[in-house]
Amino acid sequence: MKKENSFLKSCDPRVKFVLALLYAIIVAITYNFSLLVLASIFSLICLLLSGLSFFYYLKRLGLVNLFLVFVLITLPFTTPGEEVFKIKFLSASKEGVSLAFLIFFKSNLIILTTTALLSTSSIFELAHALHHLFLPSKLVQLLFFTFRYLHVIEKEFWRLKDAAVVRCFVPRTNLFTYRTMAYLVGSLIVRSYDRSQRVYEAMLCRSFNGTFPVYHHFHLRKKDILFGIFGVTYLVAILILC
Amino acid sequence: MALLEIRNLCFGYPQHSVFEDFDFSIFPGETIGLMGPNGAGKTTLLRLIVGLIKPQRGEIIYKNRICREEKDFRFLRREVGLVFQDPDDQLFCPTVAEDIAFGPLNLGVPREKIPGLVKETLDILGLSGFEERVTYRLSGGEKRLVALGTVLAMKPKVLLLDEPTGDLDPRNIERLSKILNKLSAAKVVVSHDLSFLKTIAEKIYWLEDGKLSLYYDVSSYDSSRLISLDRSIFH
Amino acid sequence: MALLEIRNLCFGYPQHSVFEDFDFSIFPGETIGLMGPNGAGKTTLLRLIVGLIKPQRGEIIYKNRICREEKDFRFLRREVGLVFQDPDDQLFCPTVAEDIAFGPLNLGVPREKIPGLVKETLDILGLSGFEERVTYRLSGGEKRLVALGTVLAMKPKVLLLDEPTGDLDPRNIERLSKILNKLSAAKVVVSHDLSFLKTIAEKIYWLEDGKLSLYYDVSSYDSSRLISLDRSIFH
Amino acid sequence: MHISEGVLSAPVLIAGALGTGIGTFIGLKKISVEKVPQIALLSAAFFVASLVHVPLGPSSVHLVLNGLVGILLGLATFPALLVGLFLQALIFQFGGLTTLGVNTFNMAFPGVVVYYLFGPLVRSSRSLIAGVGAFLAGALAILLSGILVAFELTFTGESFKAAAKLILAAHLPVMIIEGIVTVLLVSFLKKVRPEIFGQEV
Repeated sequence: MKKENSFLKSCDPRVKFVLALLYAIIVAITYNFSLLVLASIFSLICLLLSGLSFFYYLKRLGLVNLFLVFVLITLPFTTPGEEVFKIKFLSASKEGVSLAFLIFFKSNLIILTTTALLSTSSIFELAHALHHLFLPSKLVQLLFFTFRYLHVIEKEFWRLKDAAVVRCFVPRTNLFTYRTMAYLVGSLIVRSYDRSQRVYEAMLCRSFNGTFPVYHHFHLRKKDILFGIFGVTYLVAILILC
Repeated sequence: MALLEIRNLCFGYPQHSVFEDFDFSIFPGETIGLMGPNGAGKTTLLRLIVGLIKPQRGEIIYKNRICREEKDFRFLRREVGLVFQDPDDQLFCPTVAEDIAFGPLNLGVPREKIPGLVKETLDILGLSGFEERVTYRLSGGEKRLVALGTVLAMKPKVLLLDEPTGDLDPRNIERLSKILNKLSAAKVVVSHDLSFLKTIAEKIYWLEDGKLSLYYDVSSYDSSRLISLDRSIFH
Repeated sequence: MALLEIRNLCFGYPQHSVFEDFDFSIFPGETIGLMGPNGAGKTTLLRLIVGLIKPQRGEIIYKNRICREEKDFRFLRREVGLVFQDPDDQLFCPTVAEDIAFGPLNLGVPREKIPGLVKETLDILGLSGFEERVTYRLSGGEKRLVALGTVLAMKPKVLLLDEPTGDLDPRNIERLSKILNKLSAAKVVVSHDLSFLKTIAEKIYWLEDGKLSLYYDVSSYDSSRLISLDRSIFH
Repeated sequence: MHISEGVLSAPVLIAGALGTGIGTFIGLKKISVEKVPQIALLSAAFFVASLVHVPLGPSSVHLVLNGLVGILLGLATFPALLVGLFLQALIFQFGGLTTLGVNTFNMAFPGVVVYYLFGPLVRSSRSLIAGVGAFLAGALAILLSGILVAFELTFTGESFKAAAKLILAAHLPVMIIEGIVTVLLVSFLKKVRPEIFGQEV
């Protein structure tokens, strides 16, 4: 899925995070079509530098959620303007279609670009980057622990689900199913709660004294700085020009 | 005739294959012990049998019915019960009674028969009166017995047990072995504990590199002798 | 002179008492095995020693210092390390290196010495080169070893291990036993596995009803003989 | 429901980010260092729970449970959900960076509201009162989330009104299911680990 040693994979996650955020903000708030075209050049560069396969991006875009569908199917019919086509008594306006297209374009550009920039780092690296950027350390620790135990808890959930399946459980729309689901989730919550106490005890046993030691440090290299400067300059330039 | 049969089973993960052309059969009422190193695929085998994971190739046949799709395995699971390694994975209901009733309710046992069935199951386990106990707060040994009970209540024809002795102390292991010996169901028991297996199984197999080899046979050997196999781990 | 001593310890839960006037001592370098039925308080004892729970009465004395309050136990925990039963509880950092570095960094080991210390610890465990591995993706056996490593890196004088063999297979148990035998720290090892304990401990005690009794003594008995104790469980 | 990137207008995005920022700031202040693992693990548990699909007729809906998160975590709901949604954005591309503030606010704010409105009821020792409180907490948290989403869309532009109505309507069945599941969950937790309710920050 991921090619080793692409440019973006070896790039400093702090630089990538700042660029991703700046890009997402600029594209999210604009309604200017020419700015989006210029922004897509930036996206294309990121895509090429990421070393991720076309298939990987396709999968990511496939996950575009239900929300966008709601917006896209209603916009052409609710935006007043010149009629382009009609379905029964609903008439779609030219302005509505172009607004729907604009939003679709914006949404996908942001997803592609943030995927290129952020999926080339592990979540732990990104959390480290956030620690070095601006986030309060308690929030970053929260992020670390949540991600670390996400896997443990997810596996726990699948094992519980298997236990129900092995005992011939078949989910249906009835109270028994809802109760079973509630029991499964409840078990998960209780176990997580108890595990959190053991984790804290394990921290105490290793002389935790209230501050989290940081082991890793990032080193900005020349190419990181150059990439950062190029990216920020380009994005600010297109924002000013358009 | 075999009650459950595995034929030409192939299963593997992208990196390595676990089973290649694996065959195995279980006859009514017999008890088979299964040993082998970590990662040899013992748990995987049990999960394949009940269809929690599907093989890449090969057949799992229960009562002459070839099980391929989820609906076939739903039929199989009505009579083939799996007891998980960690009882905490198996028990998710608030009380012991609800946990034991879960399987039978899924099988469509009428609600009015449930209390009697729960009581009967608890009696077999020597846990009479445990109905309203909170499952989560039971001791480790009690949890293991209740986990077994959740499957026993479904009156399985084949019982698959994954490391049932886990962290049990000798007293509880003996108790478990007595309970298992009273059951008429066929059993496949995965365990690292040879002396425990000897108390319940007729045949003990060694699973390694996707191959089964007979390791110990109660019927043809003196019970104090081990088949001498040149195994490096036992130096 | 005892390195760690427990005197007249009393501890219990509202329903039942676990320890009453319990005494125990650990001498430098010795290894003590601890067996007993489920729920006898073996884990509770380890937790009491490091002060995760506080006794109702009695004293825990480490290096002649009576530990009563949290700050006393902080001092004790710098040199008395507990390895938890479930490695997932113990390994809470993203990578192996960070997990092993956590304790030493808290103890104030200078940052530049950390990579060397991590490497040294991994070498002892036979896990050289595991530094950047993500902990949650390790196998069960590797997790157990790394969990041990997180405590070893703090160079403890006393090592407390709770069921370290867990679900390990014979091969990994032997590996663990070799590692433990190389360590100079005093050790208290809770386990159900007598044959494992025999390979590492000089004395094995049986804990039941809040009382310790000598169960097996390597120094005074032939290694193939068990102390004959009239235990109903062994009929 | 997570709002996608590129839909909302700048003022709405900024307001959402500000609201979440303030909520998170207050929430973090209330979390002592020793509570960090607890909040994190509960946050992870709710993340996993939100992947659970519950059948509803021929289709299925996924659990949200922001009412229960609110009841259990109080003001710590903001940081807990912020972290969860951030991870969802990174792992699944649900929501995104610019909408993180708005999406967190839409889920966490109702959580905090039901914490203050129904927390005392849910904590009641009488199971009927606790059950009613749990249902209202679960259902109202979803309704409030839906209203917030609809409001934000309408504020972005008049042409989003139809989408807003559709989305609000989609929240109604979820509301009922969340109410029921929250009742069952609360009764489970009270039976198995009642301490969990005494631990809100």
